[in-house]
Amino acid sequence: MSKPLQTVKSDPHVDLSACRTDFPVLAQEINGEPLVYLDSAASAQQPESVIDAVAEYHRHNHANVHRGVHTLSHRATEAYEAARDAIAGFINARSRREVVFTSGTTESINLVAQSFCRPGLKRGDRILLSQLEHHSNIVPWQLLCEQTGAELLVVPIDERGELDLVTFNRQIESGVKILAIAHVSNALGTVLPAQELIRRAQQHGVPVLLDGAQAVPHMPVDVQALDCDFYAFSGHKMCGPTGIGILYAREQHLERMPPYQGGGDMILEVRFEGTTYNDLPYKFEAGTPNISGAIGLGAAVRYLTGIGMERIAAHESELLRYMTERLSEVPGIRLIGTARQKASLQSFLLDDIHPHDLGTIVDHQGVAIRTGHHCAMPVMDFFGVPGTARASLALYNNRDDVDRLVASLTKAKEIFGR
Amino acid sequence: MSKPLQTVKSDPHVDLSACRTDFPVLAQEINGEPLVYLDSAASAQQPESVIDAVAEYHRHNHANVHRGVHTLSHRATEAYEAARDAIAGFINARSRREVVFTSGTTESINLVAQSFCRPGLKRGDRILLSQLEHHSNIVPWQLLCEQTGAELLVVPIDERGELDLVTFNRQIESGVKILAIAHVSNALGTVLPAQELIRRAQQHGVPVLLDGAQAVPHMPVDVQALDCDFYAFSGHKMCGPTGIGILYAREQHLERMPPYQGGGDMILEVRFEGTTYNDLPYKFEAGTPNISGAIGLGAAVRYLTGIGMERIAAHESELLRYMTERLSEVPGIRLIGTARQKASLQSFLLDDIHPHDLGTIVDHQGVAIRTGHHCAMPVMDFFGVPGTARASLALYNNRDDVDRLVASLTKAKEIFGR
Amino acid sequence: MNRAMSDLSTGELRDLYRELILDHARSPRHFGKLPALTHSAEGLNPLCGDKLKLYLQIDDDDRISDAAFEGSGCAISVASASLMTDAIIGMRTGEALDFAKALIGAVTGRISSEDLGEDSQIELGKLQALQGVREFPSRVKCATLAWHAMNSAIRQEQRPASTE
Amino acid sequence: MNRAMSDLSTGELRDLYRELILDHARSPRHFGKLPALTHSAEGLNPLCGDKLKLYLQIDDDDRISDAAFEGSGCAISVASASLMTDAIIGMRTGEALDFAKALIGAVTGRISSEDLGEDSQIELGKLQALQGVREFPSRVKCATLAWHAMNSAIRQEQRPASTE
Ligand SMILES: Cc1ncc(COP(=O)(O)O)c(C=O)c1O
Ligand SMILES: Cc1ncc(COP(=O)(O)O)c(C=O)c1O
Repeated sequence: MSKPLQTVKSDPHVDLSACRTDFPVLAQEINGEPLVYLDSAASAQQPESVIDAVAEYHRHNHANVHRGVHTLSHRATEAYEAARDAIAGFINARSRREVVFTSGTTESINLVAQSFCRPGLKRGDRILLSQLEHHSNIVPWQLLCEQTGAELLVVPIDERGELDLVTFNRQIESGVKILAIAHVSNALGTVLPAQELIRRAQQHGVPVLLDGAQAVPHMPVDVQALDCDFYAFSGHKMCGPTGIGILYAREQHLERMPPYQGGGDMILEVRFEGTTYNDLPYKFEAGTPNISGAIGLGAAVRYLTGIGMERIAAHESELLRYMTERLSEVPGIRLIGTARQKASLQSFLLDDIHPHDLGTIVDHQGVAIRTGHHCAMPVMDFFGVPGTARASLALYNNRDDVDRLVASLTKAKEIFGR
Repeated sequence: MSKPLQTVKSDPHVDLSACRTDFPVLAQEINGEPLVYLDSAASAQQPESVIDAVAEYHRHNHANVHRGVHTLSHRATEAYEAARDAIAGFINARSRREVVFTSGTTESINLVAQSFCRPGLKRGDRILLSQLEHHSNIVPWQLLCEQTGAELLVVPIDERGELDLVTFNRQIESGVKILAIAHVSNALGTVLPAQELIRRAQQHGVPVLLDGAQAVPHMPVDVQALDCDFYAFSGHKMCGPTGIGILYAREQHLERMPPYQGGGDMILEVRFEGTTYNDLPYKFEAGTPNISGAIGLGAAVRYLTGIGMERIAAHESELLRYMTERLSEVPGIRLIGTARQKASLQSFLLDDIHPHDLGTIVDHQGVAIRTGHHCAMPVMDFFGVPGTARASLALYNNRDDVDRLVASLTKAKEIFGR
Repeated sequence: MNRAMSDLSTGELRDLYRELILDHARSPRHFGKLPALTHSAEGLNPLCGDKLKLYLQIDDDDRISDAAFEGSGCAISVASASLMTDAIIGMRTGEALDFAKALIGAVTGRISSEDLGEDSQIELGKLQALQGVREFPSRVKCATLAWHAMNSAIRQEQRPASTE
Repeated sequence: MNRAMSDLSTGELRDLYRELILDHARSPRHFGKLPALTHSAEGLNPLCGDKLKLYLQIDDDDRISDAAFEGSGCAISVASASLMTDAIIGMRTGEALDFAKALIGAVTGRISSEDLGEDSQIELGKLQALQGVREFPSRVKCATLAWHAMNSAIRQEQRPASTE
């Protein structure tokens, strides 16, 4: 699906410039300037191959899955299940039975909170999160606490945006029932030491959910190597469709968990006196699934695999280094999130210009960045800021994009008379 | 979006023949025969305008919604919210605040079970369903019963597939907490007397959820005229995308209900000490929504409105009459579901040919029907059959499709040597 | 009816619904309970609602001395169960499991029956009749349901075998 | 930097960030608490995290005798709150509500300021400076936040006013 890559720069392994034209949305002007899209952490763009896979599915093969003998239904089922296989391979799941389609990271986390945790939770039980979580990895646990009387324990972060491991090591020993933590922070870009956290948690018998929404698009992820219990991510952050996401979970957990939602497809047999649930992963996929979303996500995985996640990671880390360097040179800038291990994005503030104003001014020059709390208010609280501006990268970005960003910041300073 | 309609047959109001070419999937051969798609009750096909709306969105306007100041984010948000407005208008909701995007009928029903019912439910409380429900309107209530000790009460049906109103009238007086019932049965085609059921329920202060998955695609639905408390339906059954559906709910209920899932977008403010939920309908839309799904559903609604639901209903009811007539003439056929008020589909059995074999044989002649239990096992139990064959109609079907179905049944009899 | 049906591809259908299959579907052998059963399993095909209970009587010698089944299903799944029970009575469990593997391989197209003959010495015999299913991928699960159930029964698994 | 920025459309930006707006954003008037408040409301803009508390002192005569606000927000929302408090002190609540309606209409583009002058006798005065927002639809919510809060405060609503 990915075009053959030309080698124009020195390191052939990180030159992804040929990919850019795969993304039709990038070929447009915004406010008279060519679009610079630096908001992939909120949602990434789709290559033509993904857009086409979805459209072609509807032009030729659509029908409901799993329950039909006719040709279209068979084709739809095959395509849907092939997408699952592609995704299982992409994250190196032991088996396709461990790969549950959800509507996104948010639903994946809610599913774990409600089906895995809720039944066994008692008043006073503890759930361990960190200060840098996205709201989607906070609010489901708050709802669970309200429902059960359990309590949240929060691993602090430091000024760089790194986890306070000393405190973590104490907290993980205090009898927590689950550790639910980001793999990569969406507000700060911090890459958490997942391997180490998981090892620690295992020593104390604590199951671990990783929120991988910001990791999967930017680096190779291997759930077996990580050895986590649950791993959640979203299609739309990895060049796939909205409305589709994945919960990876160890088979032994899924076997024991009650279903999350009830409906068609997740049962083998329904009687009013009682119901037999379907096999994995179907027990957790109630109702008609997001068939075209799954197929689109399968196409996205094939696209990313075609380029290679190693190369994407190398490209982005080189570009992030460049971006951080260029931003640092802007007078009056304050970088938020300066962890030693970082991926794909940089938050910042400029003078006392409110991020929201900054967003408008750079957008006016065709540069799309996100501004605000990034659904991570506790991070904003920690840094004592109402929000930040955040420039986030994907495989299709290049140095020119970074230069355009920096130039647009200069304009902001001008408008605000600094 | 719909092409100008030619008037070739006698009644100009029910001739939808020009629409057929709007659906690219229909222009193909299956096993060497032009496709006859009679499985729209499982999932309907999309007109080009819907396929395009989704692709164009991704080619030009995609970004995450609600949280961005840049141009693409603004465009995406406008398109997403315009879809909500279109849908609110389509079902005549009082306000857009009452229109919640979900992943489908199944999630809509689970949401009501968990957020509206679960908090107040006690052991022994009763939930009233009917014998003809789809599993998606049974299993969520069974899960709820397991969780709370509540009990299911089931309104029986008769040999025609009509509701036993005498029993219903007794049951609704017995202190039930909610009536959750289909508007149209997906296995039998029965149109339930919704207005009357709701009036009765209201007399006894019982809130009503209508499962409208099979109603919305086939007739004008007006939630204010129905005066129901909740109305659930799916995009993919009404020429829209998979992975998107609607829960309509009275504002006063939504105001009081706790959120169903936690995540981004459904909150105003997150602190570890507590969280303020967002306004309606956002309180119930956690996480990045299915943006392209919503936009596709908006396009579907515009397509259907362009033709007119009255005309679609008239066309389909005329075609259903023809189909029932033609099927009745086939020797050895047994029609299942012969209610006086019916919509859009007919279940049947032929001789002692198992429906599954029938499905294969007619598929081999290009005719797509669904066979099996149609996620309505209690209906199959009632009729004492393992499953049925079901031919279901949509606006794009015509008499030729019916004729092809009937011819393919003759072939089945031949193969099975009858 | 305003267009004639082509008979072009009836051949494939006839190949699926051979006389032997239709005969076993209409008059399944070993249909019913087994008074002295030692092993049993349920097979469910959520796709079409096929449902069968398989009963085995396995003697101390690890030999299947009797087999029977009950339930309802399409022609393919009933014929397959009927042919299977016919075939496995008298086999040792190990043999029956190998046989199941070969059959499943043959109908899914992963093993051709010729390969089979040479490699594994397993002769499908009458069961070759089930191979028509290969051209009907959505029906493979029907043909294999009984065989999955046999697997579960011999291995004494608790859950219903499902073809998903 | 390998391409020059065009200055084509800086005009619109200058129109949004007029001197008056920047001045009020930098030095907001009536910023702080109100010791003798009678009414208050919170305004939240989930889009960007703008957050303000509005305090009103309404006398028996239904007249807004004092107003103040606290909170944090972008230049547009702070300037809007500052200009608003300046403007409404001395108004009767009914007048203030009408004024809010007019302002919201003007910045959303639903009412032009000329129409307004003739129809309703409401003079936006300095607040015309906020009209630059019209060309920036994603910023309309910032400009109207304080006004929604005023609405809630006068109507004594419990929930934070939100612009969603
Ligand atoms: C009557 C009825 N209710 C509920 C559903 C479930 O809808 P979905 O699978 O789209 O959630 C369906 C369709 O499968 C249906 O026909
Ligand atoms: C770290 C992180 N977790 C969770 C989410 C939620 O993902 P979604 O909105 O796709 O459910 C996001 C993105 O918004 C994220 O960045």
